[in-house]
This record gives sequence, structure tokens and C-alpha cells, in this order.
Amino acid sequence: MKRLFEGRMRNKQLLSWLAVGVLVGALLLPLVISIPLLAEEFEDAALEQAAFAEETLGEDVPAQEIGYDVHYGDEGIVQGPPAPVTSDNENDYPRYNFESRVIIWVANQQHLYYGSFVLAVPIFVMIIEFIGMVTKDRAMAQKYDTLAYDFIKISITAYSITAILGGVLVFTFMILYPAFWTYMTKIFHPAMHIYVLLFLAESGTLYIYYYGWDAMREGLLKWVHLSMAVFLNVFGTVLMMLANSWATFMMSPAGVDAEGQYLGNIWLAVHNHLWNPVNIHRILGNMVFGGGIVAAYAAYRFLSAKNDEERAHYDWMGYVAMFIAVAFLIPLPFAGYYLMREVYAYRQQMGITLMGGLLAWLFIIQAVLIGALFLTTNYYLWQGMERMRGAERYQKYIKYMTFVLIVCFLVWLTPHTMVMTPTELKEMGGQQHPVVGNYGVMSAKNGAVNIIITTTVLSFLLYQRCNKIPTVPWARYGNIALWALFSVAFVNIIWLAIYGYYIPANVRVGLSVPQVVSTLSCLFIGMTINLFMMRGAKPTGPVEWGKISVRSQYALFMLATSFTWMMGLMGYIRSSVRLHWHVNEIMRDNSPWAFTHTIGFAANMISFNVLFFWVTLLFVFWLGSLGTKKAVVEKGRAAPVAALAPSTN
Amino acid sequence: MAKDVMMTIVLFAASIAYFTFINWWLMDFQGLDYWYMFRSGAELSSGGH
Amino acid sequence: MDFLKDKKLLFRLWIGLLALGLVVLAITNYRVNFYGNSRLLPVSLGIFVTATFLLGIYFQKVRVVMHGAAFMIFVAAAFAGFSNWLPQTIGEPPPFEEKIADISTMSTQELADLGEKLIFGAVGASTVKGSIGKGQCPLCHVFGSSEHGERAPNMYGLPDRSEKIVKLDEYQNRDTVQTVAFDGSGIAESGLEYMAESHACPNCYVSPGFGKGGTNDRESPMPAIHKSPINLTIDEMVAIDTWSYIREGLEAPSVDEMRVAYEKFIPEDERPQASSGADGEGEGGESQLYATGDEPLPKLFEKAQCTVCHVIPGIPDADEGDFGPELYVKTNAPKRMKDKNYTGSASSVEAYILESILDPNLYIVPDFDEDLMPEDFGTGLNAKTVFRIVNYLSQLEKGKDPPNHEEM
Amino acid sequence: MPGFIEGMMPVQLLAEILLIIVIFVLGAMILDKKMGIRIPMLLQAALVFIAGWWYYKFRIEPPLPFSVRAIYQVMIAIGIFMWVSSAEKGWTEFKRPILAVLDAKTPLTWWVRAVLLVVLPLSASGMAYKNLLPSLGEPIELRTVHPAPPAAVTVHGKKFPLQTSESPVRVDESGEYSNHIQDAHVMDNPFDPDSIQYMQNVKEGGDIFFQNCHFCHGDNLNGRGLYAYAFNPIPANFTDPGTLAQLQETFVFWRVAKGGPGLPREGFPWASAMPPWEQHLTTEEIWKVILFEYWHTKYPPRTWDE
Repeated sequence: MKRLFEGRMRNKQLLSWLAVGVLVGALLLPLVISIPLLAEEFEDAALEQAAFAEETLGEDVPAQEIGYDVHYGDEGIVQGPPAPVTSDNENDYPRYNFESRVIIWVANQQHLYYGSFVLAVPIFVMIIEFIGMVTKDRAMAQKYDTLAYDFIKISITAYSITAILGGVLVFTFMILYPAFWTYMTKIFHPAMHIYVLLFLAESGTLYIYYYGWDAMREGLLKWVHLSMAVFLNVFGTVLMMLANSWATFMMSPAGVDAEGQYLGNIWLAVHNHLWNPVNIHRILGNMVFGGGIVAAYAAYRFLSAKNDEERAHYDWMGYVAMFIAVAFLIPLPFAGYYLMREVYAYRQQMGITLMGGLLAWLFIIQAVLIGALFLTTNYYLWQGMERMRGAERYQKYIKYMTFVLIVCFLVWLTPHTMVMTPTELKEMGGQQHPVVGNYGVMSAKNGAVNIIITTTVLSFLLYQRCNKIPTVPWARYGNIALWALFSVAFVNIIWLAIYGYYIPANVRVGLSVPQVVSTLSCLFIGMTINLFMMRGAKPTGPVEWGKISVRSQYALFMLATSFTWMMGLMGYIRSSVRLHWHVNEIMRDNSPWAFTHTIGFAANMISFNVLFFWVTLLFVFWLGSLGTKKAVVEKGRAAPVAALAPSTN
Repeated sequence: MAKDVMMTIVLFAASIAYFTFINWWLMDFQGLDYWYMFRSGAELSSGGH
Repeated sequence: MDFLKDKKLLFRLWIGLLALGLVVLAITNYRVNFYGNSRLLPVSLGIFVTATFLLGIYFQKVRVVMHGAAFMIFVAAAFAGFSNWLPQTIGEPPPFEEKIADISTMSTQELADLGEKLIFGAVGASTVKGSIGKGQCPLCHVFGSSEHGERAPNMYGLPDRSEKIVKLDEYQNRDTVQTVAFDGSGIAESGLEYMAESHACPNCYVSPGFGKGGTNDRESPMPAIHKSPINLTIDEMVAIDTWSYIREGLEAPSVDEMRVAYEKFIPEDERPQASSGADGEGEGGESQLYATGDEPLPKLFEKAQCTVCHVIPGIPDADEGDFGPELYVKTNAPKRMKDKNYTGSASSVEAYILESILDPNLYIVPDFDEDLMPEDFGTGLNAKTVFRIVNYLSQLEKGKDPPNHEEM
Repeated sequence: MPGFIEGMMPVQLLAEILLIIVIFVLGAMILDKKMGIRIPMLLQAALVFIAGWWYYKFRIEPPLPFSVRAIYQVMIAIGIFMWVSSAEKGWTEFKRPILAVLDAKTPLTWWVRAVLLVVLPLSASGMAYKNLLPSLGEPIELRTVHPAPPAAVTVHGKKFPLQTSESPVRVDESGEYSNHIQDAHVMDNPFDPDSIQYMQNVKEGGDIFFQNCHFCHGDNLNGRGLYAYAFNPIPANFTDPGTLAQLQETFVFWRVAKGGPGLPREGFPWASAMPPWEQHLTTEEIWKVILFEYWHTKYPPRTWDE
């Protein structure tokens, strides 16, 4: 990073910051259009229209039926049929000799996996291309550019697969759930048209972007090229948000009255209660997911590499991808927290089904997955220390960090409702264990997960300074400041966790915010202090890319698989929380599959989806490698890595 | 050496002050009372039996 | 051909076949246990891990892919295995909201089943002793062909009997406290109408011998069942009548005919509306509170249904019941507790009363029928009601004035 | 060994684990640096693993269910793996004896291998046998502790949306609903005839509780009533922060009114013997008894919007 801060500000750099501004602005555009203020304008307009219609038409025409929005409570003119009441027969639910829901499950999940991948990769490509453009070092710049090109090539194949899977999904819906699908299209048909148009626009942009890569290599054209990446991402994000609105409409319907009759304002249906929380969660989740896949790809190439140079390249690539994934993984729990809060705000019933009721065990599994992710991340960073000489100074702290992490995970994984035989129950004398049972509640878990994240930050900090000895005159105090920051943060998080036991629930829920901010303080203040301390630091040796254990690459596999599995799990949780409703409280699922499967069955399905996805992805990778045989690695690059990795000078 | 000790004390005190401040401020921001327990004089018991 | 090379190839062939066999095994396991025993599915993944790992060892060219895949499958298997290790539970959807709104679409049998449910609480419960449903009919009526009704006429053969009753002189020229259901309703002209009339207006005609004690059969002890506290809707009463026909092998009149019959005897503003149905899941259905416990004592005894069978000294209107003993409990209880037929364990008057409410058959007072008193008062009355009943009854002594109920 | 101190148990447990690890690390260091005895990595790992097993099996009282210990033990094993393999040096040292046994390099390792080849299959088959042996124990039952409530309940003909309903008896001096009334009157005497309406409601709720509820839920509201042990699981303990304190008043209203039979289908099989109290109590009485339960346990009802 520090290269960006150093030296004279040249025009190119000025331009690049401007570009970053545009880029970020364009990315935020979809979020901006979804803020509630605008929603009100839309609503007003719709109401005016309704009033106008009333006035002009007078009393001669048959009175239009007025309905009340089931969520927003607004008045509107009924414009659609009520939600169909289905029954278990071949007309409403045509079927093969198989569970229709499982078929739709697979189709949906595969489409989502590929969709997320092709949404995430252009974002990386955009960032990496940008980094390449502003990197002064020609060799490095070239390296970044090639990397970006490699990524987009993979995503081209994945893109067409996504489209195919989308088609499969739509047909599956039409064939297996015609009543439901007809109802949804009656409400969302304008949005669906926009969706199709956007899809065309995205395809066009993507093809120009990809095939024009070489033609738009230099000067201003390169900036045009980059701006295309921005548009690509805007289209992609809006696409995803439109699709999200259908899924969230099913969870928290709006824009219709209690009978499910459409009230004529598409914006209300799109902008339903859970839309934005899911949007944010998904954008972050996609980034993590995409990073995971690229990291797995790099690990695979690393393990099958024939020479040191190739190994070095893919080691580096895996590191960058992992870094991106983890950077987005850290805010993800907070986005999840926001989503959960909104779920509770929407329907307490839904929240309890998730966190304490039928689906609560799925969150135990999720906890295990989160545990696996953070442990693996830490493990990968520790393994990465092997690349650098001088890391021995910090390696001795690993065992203490492991201890902290594991203890936190013991707390984190302690179930609120323990599985036990009746004999064990009697021995314990109640559902709650007097000692360990205390770890089963939110207060303890919030503390544990924040300590885990803070420890991960610490791991990263140590990793960054592994091969450097600070030379700034205040280095000593800097170290003391870091010590003070982290130890007090740890104590503060633990204190807040304990404090939570002694105050009532409505005050307690507020404690999670200062806990999170403690963690983020460590992240930002710690990183900043560290960054300045490392200015002009004395290197103890270069980063020897490629000199890393095989275990670390398996850690990347682990990350990728866990991300994929977690995504399948969270998607299942989000979808199954509707229980026996197609559209929550509006359209009941009366098929034979309205029940909720056991968690074991769900886990088997998720595993199947995950493995199916990876098998097909292998095919995509293979296609991607067809064109690039021997073209990847250029010679003589033991050059230091500037932007995302710790630098050596 | 004395300066080191001084700096250590100062930096730790600053950290404690900082975290206490964000605790209080963020709770206040949510309309909650960070000092609830001390104000309400609740006993320090686990509450569970 | 090079022997050694040949041998190596052969070895790899075997390994390949072994792996293939494992894969077949894994897929078979998946196929067989997909629905039945899905907890075994992660085992398939485990076998996959072994197979891919084996292939990775002996096929150098695909080593990395195979080992990577084996690891990934292992991770997925671990997560799936953990999930399957946890206890499994299926979330059933709630039952359909029962909408009895439209009985005209029901088949006759469905309608009869609904009727049986209303009378006895469940389909098929008509033969189970002591079962009682929303209509509370079996509290007084009996339904078996050979049973003898103590409190009220036997309902067996009602459809046939009704046809005859409407032609009787006593029916045509009745002399009861209320001769018509409401002004202008007229009287029944067919058996079907008679059944409707006697549900809606029990006083219109009283079967000889079943009138309220001392009224010379001019007044019926039966409540109008479309009114509180039973509140049956017309549709429900139609269902009950349908059951009466069907169970005797007779052909039931159409729903419309029966509705018309009921509408003749129930004025529009008295017709109870069907409750709005289940509003949400997890509801235990609409419930009826016998008595809140806050009523004045006479009202309380009436709502708790004691006065139907018992004479309770000091309580106005509780002077007719003759299916159960007169409740001079303070006098009688000590004697009864010493009786050799007494099987309870009470040692005080209060305890005896409480016991008799909760478990009436512990002691049967001579000359009264066994099994007559319902056993569900214990679950139907609330604590306050029981407390006040016990408190009052325990002070009733023969030969002394009953306590002033207004102060209790 | 002293037991766990009431009120400090979770923290004490963490402190004890920390102590064990500190002793372990210091001990290993002293042995290594001062006495020149280096404990092999494999042995260290095994020691940590066994220490963890011992701690959770014997130190924690009452005993933990097997499922929880299994999760803990797997986590400890993962932690040990992360620790020994974090640096190449330690990992090599850790692997050396294992590889030596696998390769049977010395007579000793040959013997170890031979013994293992016999013992491992035997113990595996023993475990399989034990697992397949029919057991007379009751099967494990997964019970939902907080069943999801319906959106609204109908009690005595009136519909109560759980999200928005308020207790009609939680009122302040002016008769308005008040969230904070309980805080101010937690120490009041409910038998004071001059007390405000709220306290009179509490008292009436208490009467109802002792007429109807205390047989199971106990006179201390701790779920240890006269008949409590006739049920499995035993009735809810209201003094536990995991019950009333975590619930909205309307949720409790639903559970009281509809009882065990009113639990949603997902709670099957019902493991609640609670009767549907709407058949015995009026709506107002239900609200009053809930009011009393909160007042007596001093927990405020949970609210979402503050």
C-alpha cells in the first residue's frame, strides 16, 4: 500500500484517484437508488396517480377495489389476482417421480453459485486491473494485468454457464411450480423485463471488455477499458438486486394486500423489508466466495506446478485471492447481524424460528463453518510466515494465539440446547448446564467471535512485519501502543461479554455494537500504526514466493470448500425460514413437500450441490487453461510485490 | 527507561480511556445506558441457579 | 512387451477397478438411502474420498486433481457428517385451516363425521364411553339402541320417532311455557323440522317424563344449543342431524332442506356465525371457559352445570336436579367417608367434595347411577371456581339454614 | 479440588484452562532450558489432548453430555494440529516418530508397529461392537426450547397479534401501559391495600399463581414445584435468565394460554405437560399471572424496539 502514499503525486495518480472515486460511486449507485427516501417519492406518485384516476373517472365507472399494502400499509388500487390457493394435485404441482423441491433446490443453487462467481470476479478484475495501472513497477504492472485477464477469461465460460443455468431454473419453475410462477410473473413482469435487458447489456459489455483487452492497452483507452469494468459491475449488481427482490418478496412480501393482490406499485414489491439487508449481505458474500474460488484455483495450479517460477506465481495469486476473500469476510458477520435484526423487526416469529426454533441447529453448523474459516485463515497466514526470513521472532507467539482461538471456539461452539440422552439430562439436572451452559448465550458468543476476529487481525499484523525491522525513531513506542491497543481491546471485549450477563436483555443487545467497534478499532488503528512503523523498515530478507508448505495450499482448498458449503447452508436457511409458505403469509405451499427436511438431509443436499459445482468448475478451469498453456509466467520476476503483499524495501 | 515506563502508562491509559469512551458513546447512541448495572445497583450475581 | 511395464499397468488397472467399485458402492448407498436413511449419505462421501485418494496415489498425472478433490470431498463429508450426527427433526407444516364454512360441498359421510365429532369429540368416539364433544349432548342424552335415557330421551331412532311426534295431538296442541320458537315461526310439520325445532327451542315440546322437575313437563331442562354456552352454528347442527340419519342407515335429507328447517326456528339475529377459523398456527382451538369464578354463586353453579343434576340448598333455581344427590355435604360426607364402599382417601368435608368433583366414581351414593357424573369437571373448572364451590358446599347442613350465598 | 464458585463459573473455567496451559508451557520450558530434557513434540501434543479430555470429563460438575465433549475434543485436536504444524521445524519433529513407526526403522519401532497393527483393528472392532449393541437407554430427543410463536393467537374470541399486543395490566399510576413500572415497584409490598393499580394486579396475579401454577413451577418460581419431577423435562425455571427474561410478554401469554397442546408442529413430540390455561383462566387473569411472574423474578420482559 505504501507505494501509493509515497513520492510525488503525478497526473496519472491523480487521475487514478478520480477513477477510484467514479468506480466507488458507480458501485454505490444501486444502493443509493434503494434508499427509502426515494421509495416514498414513488409511493406518493402512485397515490397521486390513484387519486387522479379516481377524480377523472368519477363515479360512473364501477368503483375500483382498494387494497391495503400488507407491509407498508399504503392504500392502492387492486390490479392483480389474489394469490392462488393451491392444492396437492397435478395441475398446481406437476411432478416427476421425485421430490420437485429437490430439483428446484439443485437448479437454484447451481445458478446462484455461478451467478455469484461471475458477479464477484469482475469486481476483482476491476480492482486488480486498477492496481496494475497505478503500479509504477512495469514488471509488476504487467503481472497484475495478466492476472486480471486470466480471471476474466475464467469468468467468460462461467458466464455462459450461469445463463444456461438461469434458463434451466426458469423452466424448472414453470414446469414444476406453474401456479406459483404465474403469480410471481403477474407481479414482477416489468422487473423481469428490465432484468432481461440488463442481462443483454452486461453480456455486451463483458464481451467488449474481454475481447478489447489487448486493443485498449495504452493511455486513455485503458481508462475507458477500466470504466467498462465499472459498468459491468454496476449492471451485475443491479441484476443481482433485482433477482434478490423476488427472493425477499417471498420472505417479506410487500406491494400486495393481505390476499396477495398486486396494488400496482412495483417499487414497493421490489423494495420489501428484507431486500436491502439481503443485498448487502450478498454483495459481501459474493466477494468472499469469488476470492475463495480463485484461491482454490491458484492452489491447484501451485500444487501441479512444474517449476519454481510457476510455483511463485500461483503462491502469490492464491495469497491475493485469499486476502480479498478475508477482507470481505471480516465485515460479513456484521452484515449478517444487520440482516438478522431486520428479520426480527419484520417478524419475531421468523427470527425465533431461525435462532431458537426449528432452524437453530443450522446455526450451530454455521458456527462450525465460521470457525473453520477463521482458523484456516489464521493457519494460512502462519504458514505464510515460512516464506520470510526473520519470522522466527513471531512464530513463537503462534501457540498462544492458537490457544486463544481454540478457547474462543469452545465458547463459540457450545450449543445453547445440548444434545444429550435422557440419562445425561438427569445427571445434569436440567437443560442448562450450570457452568458450560453460560457459554450458550449470545453474550458469550459475541465476545468469542470478536476475539477471534481481533486475533485474526493480530495474525495479519504479525505477518506483515515478519521480514522487517522498524527503523522509525518512535518504533519502541509504536510497539507499546500496539500492545496497549490490542490488550485493552481484548480486555474490553471480554468485559463487555461478562457485563452482558448482569443487565437485562434490552440493554444487553446494545453491547454488541461497542464490541464490534473494538474489533474494528484494532483493525484500523492497529493497521495504521503498523503501516507507519514499517516505513523505511530494514528488511531481513525478501518474500520468497513459492516457498510455502503444501499444507497451506490445502488450507486454501479448505477455505474454498467451506465458503461454498456455507453459502449453500445460508441460502437454505434463508429459504427454508418461510416454512410452509411459498410467499410468506400470502401463498401457502400445499405441495406434498411443504414440510421442512431434517438438517441431515439438508446437509447432504448442500454437500451434493457443493461437489457438483466443483466438478463443473473443474471443467471451466480446464477450458480456461486450454488457451494459456505456457503463457502465464514471465521470466525473471523475483521482484518484490508491492500493493497487497508486504514489501521488501 | 523512565520515559519508557511513562509512555507505557500513558498509552495504556489512553487505550482504556478510548475504549471506555466508545463503550459509553455507542451505547448512548443507541439510547441505552452503559452504566445500567452501576446505576440500578443490581447485585453481582449470575442470576442463574 | 516389457514385463515390468506390463505388470505396472495391470496393477493400475486393478486399482482403477477397485476405485470404480468403491464409487459404485458409494452411489448405490446414496440411491438406496436417499430418503429412507439419509444419515448414511455422508458415508458415500467417505467412500468417495477413499476412491479419489487411491486414484491420486497411483495415477501420477491426475495426482493433484485427485488429492485436491479427495480433500474437498473430505471437508464436505465432515460438514455433512457433523450435521447428520446432530439429532434430526422434520418440521411438519401446520394442518390445514379447517374451514367448515361450506358444508354443501361435503359428502354426506364427511358431514356425518363432522356431526359425530361435534357430539362425541372425535370420529368413531360414539362407541366410547364418556366421550363428549363441543355439542355436549352425551351429558344428558344416550345414543345406543338398548340404553335407557335417565336425564333425557334416547336419541336412537330419532328420525323415525320425529315423523310420528309431529302428528300427535299432544304435539299439535301443546301447553308449554313457550309454544313457538319465536313469534310467527309456526310449528314443525315434518320430522326434519321437529328435530330442528327441538334443538332451537327445547321448551316448545317436552317429551313426556323429561321435563324439569315440578313443571309437569311444561319446561325442558335442555338449553337451546344455538345459544351460549354451546353456540352451535346451523351448519354444525345440520351435521349433527346428518349423523343421526346416517348412523341408522337412513338417507339424510339434503343440506339445503335442513338449513331451511333450522332457519324456520331460529330468527336471523340469533344465528351464530361460524368463528373466523384458525388465525394462525399452533392454536389449540377456541376454548370455552365454564365459569370464570367471579360470578355470583347461583350463576357460578349454573355455569359449572351442577344445577342440572343436583339440588343445592340455598341456591335459587337449583331445586330441580334429581340425577344426583341433594348436596347436604357437611351432613352426609362424614357418613359416606366411613362407608365400606367408599374408595377415596379424603379425611375432611372439603377434601371429600374436591375428590368427588375430580373423580366422581370413588363413591356412588346409593340409589344413584354409576358413571352419571362427568369426569371432566376437574379439567374444565378453574381453581377459583372449584375453591368457591367447595367452600359453599362444605357448609351445607341438613336441618340448618344454608349460609348466605351472596356473601360468599 | 475446590468446586466452582457460584456466579463466577464461566470465567473461572476459562481461568483454569489458562492456568493449565501456562503450567504446561512453563514446565516444558523449564525442563528444556534448565534441565535439558526436551519433551518430544508428539508427547507434548498427546499430553495437551489428554489434559483437555481429563478436564472436561472429570473437572466439570455436573458431567457434560457426550456430544458437547466430543465437539470440544475435536476442537482441541484441531488446535493441536495447528500448533504443531504451524512452523516447518515443529512439524518435522512431530512427524518423525510417526514416520519412524510407519517405516519400522529400528527394532523398537518395528515392535510398536506390530502392536499397533493388532491393537488398532481390535479396538476399532470393539468400538463397532459397542455401538451396535442394542441399548436400553431412552432415545435422544431433540426438543425445541423456544418454539416459534404464531403471528397472532385468539384467546376467548379475541385476537392478539404477538408483535404489537401489550399487557393490559402493566399500567402506571395513570392507567397507561408502561414499560418501566416494574423497575420502580420491584421492592413494594403487594399486600399493601393502598398500593397503586399495578401492585394490586401483581397481587392478584400472585393469587392466581399460587392457586394454579405453583404446583409445577414452584413457590420460588424456579420450576421445582411439588409435582415438578413427575415431568421430563421438568417445568420451566422462571428465575433462569434463559426463560422469562429472554421472552416478550406476549410470547409468554401465548404459551400460558395455549399450553403444551398449542405448541407448533415443529415441537413434536410435545414435551410440555402445560395445560392450555385459557380453559381455566380469563384473559385478564393470564395477563396478571404473567405480570406477577415478571415482578417476582425481577426480570423485565424483553422488548425489541428499545
